Order: sequence, then structure tokens, then C-alpha cells
Amino acid sequence: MSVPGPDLIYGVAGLGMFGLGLHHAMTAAAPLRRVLALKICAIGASFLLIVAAWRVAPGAIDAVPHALVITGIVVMVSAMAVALALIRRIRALQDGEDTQPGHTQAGDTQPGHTRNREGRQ
Amino acid sequence: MSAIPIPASEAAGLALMALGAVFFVAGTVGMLRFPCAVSRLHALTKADTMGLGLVVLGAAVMAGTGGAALRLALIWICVALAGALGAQLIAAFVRRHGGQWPETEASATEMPDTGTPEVGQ
Amino acid sequence: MTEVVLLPVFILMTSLGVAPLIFALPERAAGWRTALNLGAAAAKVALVGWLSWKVARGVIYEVRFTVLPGLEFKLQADPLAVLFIALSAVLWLITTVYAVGYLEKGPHRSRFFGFFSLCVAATTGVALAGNLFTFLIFYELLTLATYPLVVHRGTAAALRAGRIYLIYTLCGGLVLLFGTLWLWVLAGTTDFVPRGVLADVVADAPVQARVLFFVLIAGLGVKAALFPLHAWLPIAMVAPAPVSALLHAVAVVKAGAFGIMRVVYEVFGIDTAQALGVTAPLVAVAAVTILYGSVRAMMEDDLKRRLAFSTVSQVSYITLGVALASPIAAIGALAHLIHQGLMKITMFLAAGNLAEGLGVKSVSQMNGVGRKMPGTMVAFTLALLAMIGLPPLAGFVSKWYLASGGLAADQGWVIALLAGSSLLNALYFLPIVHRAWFGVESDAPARVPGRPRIGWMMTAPPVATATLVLVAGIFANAPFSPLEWTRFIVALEYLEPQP
Amino acid sequence: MTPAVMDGLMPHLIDWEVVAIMAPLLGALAGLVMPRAAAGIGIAAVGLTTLAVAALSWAVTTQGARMMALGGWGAPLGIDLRADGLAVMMLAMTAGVGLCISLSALAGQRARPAAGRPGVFWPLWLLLLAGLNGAYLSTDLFNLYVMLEVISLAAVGLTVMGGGAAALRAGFEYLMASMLGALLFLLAVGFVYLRFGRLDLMGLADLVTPGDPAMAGVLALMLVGLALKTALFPLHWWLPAAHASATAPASALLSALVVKVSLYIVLRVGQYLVPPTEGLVLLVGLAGGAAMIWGGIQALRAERLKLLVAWSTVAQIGLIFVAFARSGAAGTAESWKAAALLMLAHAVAKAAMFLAAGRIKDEVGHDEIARLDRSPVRPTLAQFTFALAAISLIGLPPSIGFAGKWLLMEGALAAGYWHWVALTFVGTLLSVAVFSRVMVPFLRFDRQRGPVGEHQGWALADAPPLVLALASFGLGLGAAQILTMLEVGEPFARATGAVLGGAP
Amino acid sequence: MSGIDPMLPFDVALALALVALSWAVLAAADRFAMVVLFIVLGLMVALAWVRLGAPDVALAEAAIGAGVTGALLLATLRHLRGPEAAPAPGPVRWSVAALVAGVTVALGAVVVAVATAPRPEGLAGPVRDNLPASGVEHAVTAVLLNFRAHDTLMEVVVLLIAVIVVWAVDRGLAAAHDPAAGPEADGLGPVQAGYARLALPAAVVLGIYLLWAGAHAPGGAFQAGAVLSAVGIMAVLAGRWRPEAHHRAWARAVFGLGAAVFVLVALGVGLGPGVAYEYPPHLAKPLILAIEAAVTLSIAATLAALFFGREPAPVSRSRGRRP
Repeated sequence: MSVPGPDLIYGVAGLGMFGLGLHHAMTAAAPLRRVLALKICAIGASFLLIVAAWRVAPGAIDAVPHALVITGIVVMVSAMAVALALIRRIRALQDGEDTQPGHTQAGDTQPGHTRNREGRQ
Repeated sequence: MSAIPIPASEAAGLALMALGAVFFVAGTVGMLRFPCAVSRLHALTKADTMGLGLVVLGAAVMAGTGGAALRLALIWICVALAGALGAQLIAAFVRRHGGQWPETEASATEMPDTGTPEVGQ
Repeated sequence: MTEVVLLPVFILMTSLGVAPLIFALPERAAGWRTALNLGAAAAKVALVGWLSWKVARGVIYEVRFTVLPGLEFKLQADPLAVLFIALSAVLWLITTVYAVGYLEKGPHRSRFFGFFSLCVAATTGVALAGNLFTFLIFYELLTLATYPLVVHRGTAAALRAGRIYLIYTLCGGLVLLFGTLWLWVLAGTTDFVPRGVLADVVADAPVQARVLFFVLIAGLGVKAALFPLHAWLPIAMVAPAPVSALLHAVAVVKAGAFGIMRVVYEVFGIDTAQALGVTAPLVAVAAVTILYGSVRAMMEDDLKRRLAFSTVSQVSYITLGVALASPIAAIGALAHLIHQGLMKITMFLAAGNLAEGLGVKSVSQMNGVGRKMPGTMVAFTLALLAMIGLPPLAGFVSKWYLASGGLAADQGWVIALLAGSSLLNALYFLPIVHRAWFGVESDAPARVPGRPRIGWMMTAPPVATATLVLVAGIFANAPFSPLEWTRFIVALEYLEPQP
Repeated sequence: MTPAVMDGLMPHLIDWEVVAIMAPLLGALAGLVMPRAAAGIGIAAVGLTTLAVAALSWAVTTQGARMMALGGWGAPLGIDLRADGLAVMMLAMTAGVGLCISLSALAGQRARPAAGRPGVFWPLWLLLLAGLNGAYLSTDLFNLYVMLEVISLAAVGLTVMGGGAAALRAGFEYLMASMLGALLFLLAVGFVYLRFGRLDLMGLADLVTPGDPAMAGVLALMLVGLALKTALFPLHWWLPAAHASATAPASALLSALVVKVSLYIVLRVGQYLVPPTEGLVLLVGLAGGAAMIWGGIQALRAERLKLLVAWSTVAQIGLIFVAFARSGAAGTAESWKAAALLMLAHAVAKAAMFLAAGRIKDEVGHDEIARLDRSPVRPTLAQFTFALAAISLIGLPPSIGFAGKWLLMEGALAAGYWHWVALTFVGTLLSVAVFSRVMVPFLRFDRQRGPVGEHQGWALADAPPLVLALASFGLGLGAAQILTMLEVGEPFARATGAVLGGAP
Repeated sequence: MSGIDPMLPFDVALALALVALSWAVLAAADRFAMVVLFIVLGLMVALAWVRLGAPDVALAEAAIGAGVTGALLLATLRHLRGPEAAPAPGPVRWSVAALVAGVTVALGAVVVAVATAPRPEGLAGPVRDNLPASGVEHAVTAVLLNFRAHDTLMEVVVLLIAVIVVWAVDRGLAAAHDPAAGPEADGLGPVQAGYARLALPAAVVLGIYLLWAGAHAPGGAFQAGAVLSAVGIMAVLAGRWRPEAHHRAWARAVFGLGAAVFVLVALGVGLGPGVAYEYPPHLAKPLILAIEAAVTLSIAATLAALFFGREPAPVSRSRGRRP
């Protein structure tokens, strides 16, 4: 086995992160931990693409995987934002602090009349 | 390492960076060893900003061109500003929690009795 | 020559097309609904008359279009189909009249008549099917259309009976589906061809052909109420009278028998089946069913259950005739298809009248009903006597041909079987006749107050069918009589000179 | 851009593929900016998309498969949109079923504006439609990944739009599962790029050597990811809660359309990338069989109507995978057609069933199966639609579900795989039991409080589900034409050698 | 072996650090520690991207992966007090997780097999040849906005969906948990205000520079969008600007702006001789820059809106977003 180049090191590290993230994403109890596990999986998958870009030729790096990973990052942040919003909403419903189950305003037609209590600060 | 001739500017740059690294190490040791939260803040902000200044200087020397030096300086200023703001906010948080970094995670995020909203940073 | 004229489609549409209209009619539009129903029924009888006149001329109508690559939806009006359509069209007209009277002020009548005409459409489709694939489509549609009728009353008992009915008939349908699929994979086609299509397949895979035969017969046997698969028929008697009359005496049960006929004659071909040796077990099963049905009928006190068990045994006459593999027996079987229909529907309509008019549901309560409802009881008695096999009536004709067919196929014991079953028929039908006319009249008043008066719409149909039984028996040799028509069909199947 | 004007004149000149993707996108943007007019814009956009898809399918059926290189760059560098028989069928299915669901949603929202939340439903549904059309036309692996993400997030949005705690929890679980599936797919895309340096399916099909162990691993990873997204048996835990707790039009969209994308991609991967090995096909078939049985059992135990319908989706997905695996690895060249037909059948019938269930819930007020017969209100038309849809899902003739099951069993019998035929029968019997459980309260009239009214519960919103239910019978009779359309662009000719199949 | 690669120790150290940090994040007991470790992990990954020769990705990872995501996580932490209520998934989930993790580890072997396989030449060649015709000098921006423009459009659509869903979901949330409650109360107004006065204008300039530099150097719409969203978040946190209810219509317009411009340009060029997305050569650069500017604005507004989560409710003194 020749001396492992950076592509093999980071490739295996990426796969390790993917395995870790995958396992915790499915078995973690805390919703926040599952969301982070997913992001770690995404990072692991991105490693493969960036390593593929690097392997092409050390001089001329291939730009396509870079664009793909940037797209992946933006997609991941929007998915996480939705997940975190859901976590906040579920927790608020659980704690019963929230006063209405979420569909008080009929779409966006009439101006909101959210009867949420005045902020406690 | 084979003794390849290193140009003077690179040698000076490397020396400055080595010095900067020493300050970083000092800052980290300070953070680990100092007893209370506020003193750890000192170690971090002051030592690391100084260390970064030296590294930036070394990089500017190695880079040689004025434009690069200006950009590196800009980086240093931004980090310094952010460090200062961060330190102020963390110090205010610590002061509100009676001088000690709250142990349990629950108390860390829940509103202290003084009713002042805490901004997690 | 096959003339691609859409006559079969028109016949099918008279009931299939009318159903959605009836569904859409609001409940109170009774007038419209009755007009629509009777109009459709009359139109269908007229069209069938025209069709039989043309088919008698040798014209074969055919409509086909491909549903799946290599598979066609094919409607074909050959003489065998016309026989069955004629029966269902005439009896549908009569039963509609009866149903209108029977369900005078009941709930959900639009739904009832909608599914009623859907069911007749399915029966017509079963008759007109040109290949086993189309037959299967209408066979399943028949199940789905009859289920809401069986559970029409909506009571827990009706729904429980409906569930059993559905389990039996749907499983039968799925077994038939498997059989059709296997036939298609083996023979490459599911078409009904007078001499059968499986001659070459039987040659190279006799075992598979034999198993395929029994799978198909099992699938059809459920609806033909063969012995182990008949249990749903008595249970489904919980349905209203017109339903049990038309469906369980004519449509559903006859569809099964008709399917067996198609499989034996036009999928396997009678001589291939005989060569394969599958007809013998079929005869045995038919015989067992005949005896079993009669014995159970004797033990039943409830009138409709007794009639149901008698249907189980009577339908097996047809299967017996088909499986006896002799032209005369075949004539007997086909004739019995018609005659049994006429007789049985008279009995069920009469039983309906008794239940509605006098609240008489079991045989033991029938003392002296003859005087209370003379018209119905005359028709009822006539049908009973015909069923037993008294000479001038229709029952005797078909039994006579079945017996002589058995003799021709040197199956002597068939005569003994028929004689025995006639005796059994007598044993469970004559007490009814006796009680009705000579029974000591209990103090029950002539008309039970609160019971609706039995209008003409409920007494005329059984009388009409009873006269048909009489006519079919006496004028058996008339040009368009059922017997004559069956000779014409059998000639086609066997292509031998008239016996 | 005036696609409508030049509709019939020069179908081949207009890039209908681009219109099919961009029209719903523009509609969504307009709906977002003007929430009050969201419903009107929504219906117009869906209508326009249906028109574009109709023109596209006319062009493909008459002139054969169409390939379009976006930006003019060509396969390896740019992204190509290809419309062949399979893609066009899926597009037509999505457009047709989507139009009916939109009309039903419109009628529903007019009756109950608060629950329908038009301001959120229409933009999300149109973005979902853009994602679906994009996925069916795309031939690039990473583009498929991004389309899967668009569809997943929009679907989660539709799930949680209902607002209840159950909907939110189910939505979160759905999001986690579909993100995980997408990431497994992304990892597989990474491997493919690491191995071959290109991402376009058509190009990869020539580079891939069938026996390659690496590609077998990649295919396994993709299958696991896609199975998670389409809720194949062991990975189905998220589907019932998500589809049952969403609002009626949303759950119809989820169950009928969203689940199909991953199935479509499984077909494409099996066709272009690497033909599945015997073991993998058997595994997929067994998982499908287990899904049919487990889905059936759970549906029997479900108390609520929508939960029962959701569990029957799990069972039907299993059936579609059994159809794909029916005649072994060599037979997949023919089996995919049975799977495609069953997908169409399930989409049409399930959309009708969910809309009908929604109607019943609106009229009766609750959807607990046991107490359905207690209310005097009987939405007879919705119940009739539910029954028709059930007939197609069970697979009784002459529905298209029957045509699909016939193809499945015929191929299995011809290939001598009897176990798949037996499994299908068990599945059919289970679904008969499940749906007859719902029919009994419909036909029971001895326990309701008060007399049953005259034709109660009929409304305009009943029309779309009835049209869909009747369509599943019309399509059943026209199955031969659909199969010929699937042949256009012979999607599966290249993948596997011997074409097995008993069809003469 | 031409001697030990000088970067080998660094690579091994960084790879180990990454895996260790991932394990630490997933195993951390304390939610706050988990989030902080996650942000550190984000930065280390950005470092790894730089090492592997992907500056654009490093910028995006640091700005969006670590920055905005970290801010989102911290904003969510305020709601998650007390013990976890969610039940742990059942044994079935564990077995399935083991199975699926097994599939991934098995693919480790595939990586080794692939590593030793011949290196594919990838798409570096076609990108290099077509770069002059793409209208921009920087390869990544050319791929993002010209060669694979369809992907990028759909990516902007994903962001749009996210903000629609978040606004739909968060509608009912009480304003009490509004992270942007404003700093005056804890007496840090002047510090934050001072910082804001100094840093925000510089950050805006930096954002626009990033957008412009994208044409010929690492940078581009997404990185610039992230920086501008940070400016927006800081402006509202520091109380410099307060979004009101009537801003809602404007906000929706800006969210959709990026996708709308992209679609109209893609279809517009499609009307002409070429196919959709085929920018005429001489117009390529201005068109791409126009698209990038619109996309940057949309991303900035969307990411800031995602941070604050709820629509600016009209009644109470609640906070909204918008730079």
C-alpha cells in the first residue's frame, strides 16, 4: 500500500463521518441531535465529491464537484432551517405555551390577529 | 529537511509566524488553566489577537505585495473587533449569572431572575 | 359469417347505461325510476328477440378491442349466449315489475334499482363474453353488483351474510383469475371456440391441463353452488325477495353453470375433456350435490332456505348434463338451464308474496294459505309440480332428456339418480302443496292487519312465470321453444346429425 | 413565452420540457407575492402545465423520444432533459392527477378557507409540481438529487400545513427520513463521480461494466436511499403518520404523486446505471412482499380511515416492487412495464381514495371507521368514489389495477416464479379484507342517530375524485395503448440481455 | 515513493480531528456544547476544503455551513429547555440503522478499491475548454451559473420552499421566544450599537465585493448572500432596524426575486435561437451578474428570515428580518 495520499485519508474520514452521522440520525432520541447528524452525513458525502475533484490532477482541480457541494450546502441549510422550525413548533406545542395551534390566520388574506400573549420580557 | 536556500523574506515571515504561534499556545494554556470565566476571557481575546497580528504580519511579509498586506490587515481588524464584541457579551452574560459560568445546561439557557433577556452568542 | 354490428353492445348498454341514470335519480322520483326501469327491460327483451331471430339465421355478432397486448375484450353473440340472454332478459322484466311492487315505500330504492340493473348488465356480459378474459371481467362485476343488493336491508344480520357471500364469491373469482391467467400462459389464447382450444396443450402437458380444469371448475363452482362451495347460497337468502328471486335462482347461480358449460364445451372441448378423464369426477361431484341439496332441503323448515337448497341440487342437474358428454344429455342440461330458471323464480316470487302478505316465512305456518292467496299459490303449486317432474310440465322435459342422455352415454345409474332425486323433490315439495290447500286452517285472519295488500304487481309476475313453465313444457317442440333452441346449440357443439 | 398560443401548431418547436418545469415555478412565485390570488394563479398554472405536458406527450408519441441539452452544453458538462415513453407517462399521470387534486382543493378551500390555508398550499403545491416534472425529465444524477430535495421539502411543507401537533411530528419524522434517503443517494452520486468522473445517466450507461463490484455497492446504497424515500417495507415507519395527518388534498398529493418519484428513479437507475443482480432483485421482491403483508395487517388494525388508506399505500408500494422483481434479474427488461402500469394505477386510485376520504371526513365530521355508520349524514357520492377506487386498488377487472396485476402475474408465471403469484394473491385477499372493512359501515343503516337524509353530502368537491375513480376504469380498458406509449424510446432495451417474458 | 508528502501529518491530524469532532458532537450530553462543537466542526471542515483545493466551497461552508447554521441552532436552543421529551426509537430502528450503517462501512472497501483504480479525467477538460464561452473566468461560477444553471435555479427554489414552510410553521409561535428581543435591556446597547456602526457597512462592502469577485476568483452569489444575511441579522439584533407587518409583502417579493430573475432570463434566452439557459456569448457576463445579484439579495433575505423564523406579526412589538 503506497503512502496514502490526501484523497484516501479524507475519503475514509468522510465515509467515517457519514457512517457516524447515519447511525445517530436513525437512532438518536433528541430531534436536535438527529438534525446535526444529518448535516454530518452531508459533510461526509461532500468529502467524496471534493476528493474526486482533487484526484483528477493535482494541478488542474475539477470545478464541477465544487459547484455540486456548494449546492449541497445551501440545500442542507434550508432543510435544517425547516427541521429546526419544526422542532421549535413541536416544543412550543408540547409546553402548551403557544396559544393557537397554528392556523389562526386564514392563509394570508386578512391581517394577522395572533392573540399570542405579550412578550414576557 | 534538505537545506534548500530560503529567501530572506520567507525566513522572516516564518519567524514572525512562529512567534505568533507561541502567543496562540499561551492563550490556549491560559484558557485551560485560569480559574474563573472572566480571566479566561482575557487570555483568549488578548493573546489570540496578538498572535493573529503576528501571523498576519508574517504572511504579509511573505506575500510581499501591498494589496495582499492590506487585505490581511483587514482580516486582522475584523477578528479583533469581533473578539472584543464577543468578549463584552460573554462577560455581561457571566456577570448576570453571578460571576460563574452556569454549570447545568438548563440554567444556562433559561431566563435568569433579573428578567434580562440573554442573547446566546 | 361474423357481422361486426354493435347489437350486443346495445343489449349490454340497455342495462349498463341505465344504471348511472337510476343512481342519480333522487329517492322521491318513483315514477321516473319505474318508467326508466321498465323501459330498459322492455327494450332489452325486444333487442334480444331481434338478436335471436338473426342468430337463428346463422349470423354471429362480434365486437372486440385489445385491452392488453395479446388480450382482447370480446363480445360474441353465439347461440349459447342467446339462450342465456333470453332467459335473463325476460325474467328481468318480470322481476322488475315485482320489485317495484315489493319495495313500495322502502328506503334507498334508487340505489337498489341501480345495482339491480348493473347486476343484469353483468349477467348479460357473462353470456356475451367471447373469451374467458371478458367472462372474468363480468364475473367479478356480478359479484360486486350483487353484494349491495344482498346487504340492501342494512341490518347487522344482512351485513354478516353479505360478508360470507363476498368471501365465497370473491375467492371464487380470484381462483378463476388464476385459472384464466394459467390458461393464457399455457395456450396463448382464452377465446371460446366451439371445439375447444386446448387440444395441443393437453397432448404435451396432460397433468397441467387436468389441474387447470379443476382450478377453473372450482372458480366457477362457487357460483354454480357445487357441493363443497355452496354454503353461501342459503345464507344469502336474507336478501329481499326480488333479489333472491332474480339473483340466486337465475343470474348468479346460472352464471356459474353457464361458465362451466363454456369451459367444458368451448375451452377444453367435450371430447378433449373426456379423453383427459376429467368429466368423471365432475359427474360425481354433480351427483353428490344433487342428493345433498335435496336431503338438506327436506330438513329445512324456513321456506326460502328450503328453496335455496333445492336450487343447489337443481343447478347440479345442469353440471351433470354437461359432464355426461353425450349430445342428448347436453340438450337436457341446456333445457334445464331455462326451465329451472322459470320454475325457481316462480317459487321465490311466491315465497316473497307469502312473506310480505301473510308474514308466512316457514313451511309449518303455511296451513291453508292457498285460500288466502289463491293466485300466488296456484302458480307456486304449478312450479312445485313442474320441479318434481310431472310429465306435461317443463321439469319433466329436461329430466327426460337428461335420463336418456345418461342412457346414451351408457351411464345407467344416472336414471336411478334422477328418479331418486325426483322422489326427494316430491318429499320436500308435496308437504308444502298439501299444507297450502288441504292444511287445517288455523284461526289466522284472512289478511293480517298492517301488512300491505298484495297488489297486482306482486301477484302477476309469479302467475306469468308459471304460465311460461306450462308453455315451455307443453309446446316443447315449437320452433322458438327453449328445447328447440338447445337442439340448435348442441348441433353446433357436436356437429352430428340430430338424434 | 406564449406556449398556449402555439399549442397545437408546432409542438416540436417549443421546448415543452422547459415549459412543464417553469410554468408551475412562475405560478408559485406569483402566488407567493399575491397570496390573496394564490388559488386563481394556482389553478391557471396547473392548467398551463397540463397543456404543456399534453403537447409534449403528443410530440413524443408521434415523433419518438426527445432530448434537449439545457444551455446548449451537451451531456457530460451540462444537464440534458430527455422525454421518453416512461417519462411522458409519469408526467401525464402527475399533470392529470394533479389537476383533479387542485380542483378538489379549490372546492374544499372555498368551503373552509381557514383549514385549507390557500396562501401556503398553492405555492408549495406548484413548487412540488415543478420538482416532479423536473425529476421525470432529468437525466443527470446530481440534478435528480436536487429535484428530490425540492420535492421532499415541499412535501414536508404540505404535510405540516395542517398545523396540528400530530401533523408537525409526522412532518418532522418525514423530513428526517427523506433527508437521510437523499443523503444516501448523494453518497452514491459521489461514488459514481469518484469512479467515472461524469454524472449523466446516458453516458454512464456505456461506461458501466455489469460485473463491477463497486457499482453493485453503489446500486445497493442508492436502493437503500430510494427505498427510504418511497417507504419500502423495513424503512416505511414515517409514511402512515405523515399521509394520515395531512389535509385531504395534501395527503392525496403525497400518497399519489410524491412517493412515485423514488420508484421512477429506481427504474431509471436499474435501466441506465447498472442492471440489478439476481440477489438484489430477489431481496427487493421479498421486501415488497413483506410490505404487502405488513401493510395489509396494519391497515386492518387502523382505526381511522385516512390511516387505513395510508397503510394501504405502504402495501401498494410493496406490490410495485414485487412487480419489478417478478421475473428475476434477467426479466427486468419486461417487468418494469408492469411496475410502471401499477404506479399509474396506484396514483389515480389512491388520489381518488384520499380525496373521497377527505370528503367523507368533511361531511361526517370524523373519520373513525367504527363510528362511520352512526352519523345520519351519508356522503353517498364520496362513498361510491371510495368503493370504485378500492376496486382498482384491489385489482378487480376491468380497472387498471387489474391490468397491472395481470401483467405482473403473467410475467411471473411465464418465468416460472410461482411464489410471486402466490404473494400477489395473498396481497389481493388482504386488500379485499381491508377495504370491505370500510364498506360495511357505508352500507349499515340500523345504528345511525336519526333518519338518513335524501342524497345528503353531495357537493362540487365530489366531482374530481369521481372523475379520477372512473379514469382508473377507463385507463384499465386502454392499458394496451399505455403500454405502447411506454415503449417509445425503448428505455429498457439496452440494459439487460435476454428479454424474458411469455407475452406472445 | 518520492519521499513523505510534507502535508501528510497535517492531513492525518485534520482527518482525525474531523472524525473526533463529529463523534464529540453526536455524543455530547449538553445541547449547548453540542451546538458549539458543531460550529467548530463546520470551521474545521472549511479548513479541509481549503486543503483539498476548493476555496469557494470553504467560503460557503464557513459562511453558511458554520455561520448561518450555527446562528440558526443557537436561536433554536432558546426553545429547547428542560429534558428531552421525545421517546427513543424502538429496537427495529436500531437494527435497521445497523444494517444501513453496515452498507456504508461495506462501501469503505469500495473506496479503497476505487482509490486504487485509474483516475477518471473528470470534467476538468470540458470545463476548461468551454470556460471562455461561459462569460466568466472563474470555473466554479461558470459551472454554477452557466453549465449547470438548472441545478442552481432549483437550489434557490429549495431555499424559497424552506422560507415558505418556516413562515407557515412558525405562524403560531408566541412572540415571547423571539430571539431578536433587542439588547437594550442588558445595558449593552452602546457596545452593540458601536460595533454595528463600524462593522456592518464594512460587511456590506465585503458582501458586494464577494459577489463581484465571483466572476474571476473564489466568491459568488451564495457566499455574498450569506455575508449579507449576517449583516441583516446583526442589524436587527443590535436594534438598528425593526421590520414591521407592512414589510411582509416586500419580504415575499424579495424571497421570490432571485428565482424569478433566473427563470425569466433562462426562458428569455430560450425564446431566441438558442435553447433555454443558453446565454448569447456577448450578453453572458451581464446576464450572469444580473442573476447573481438577484440571487444574492434573495439568499440574504431568506437566510435572515429563516433565522428569525416568524413572519413580522402586525400587532405586538415583535421582530422580523430584512437587511
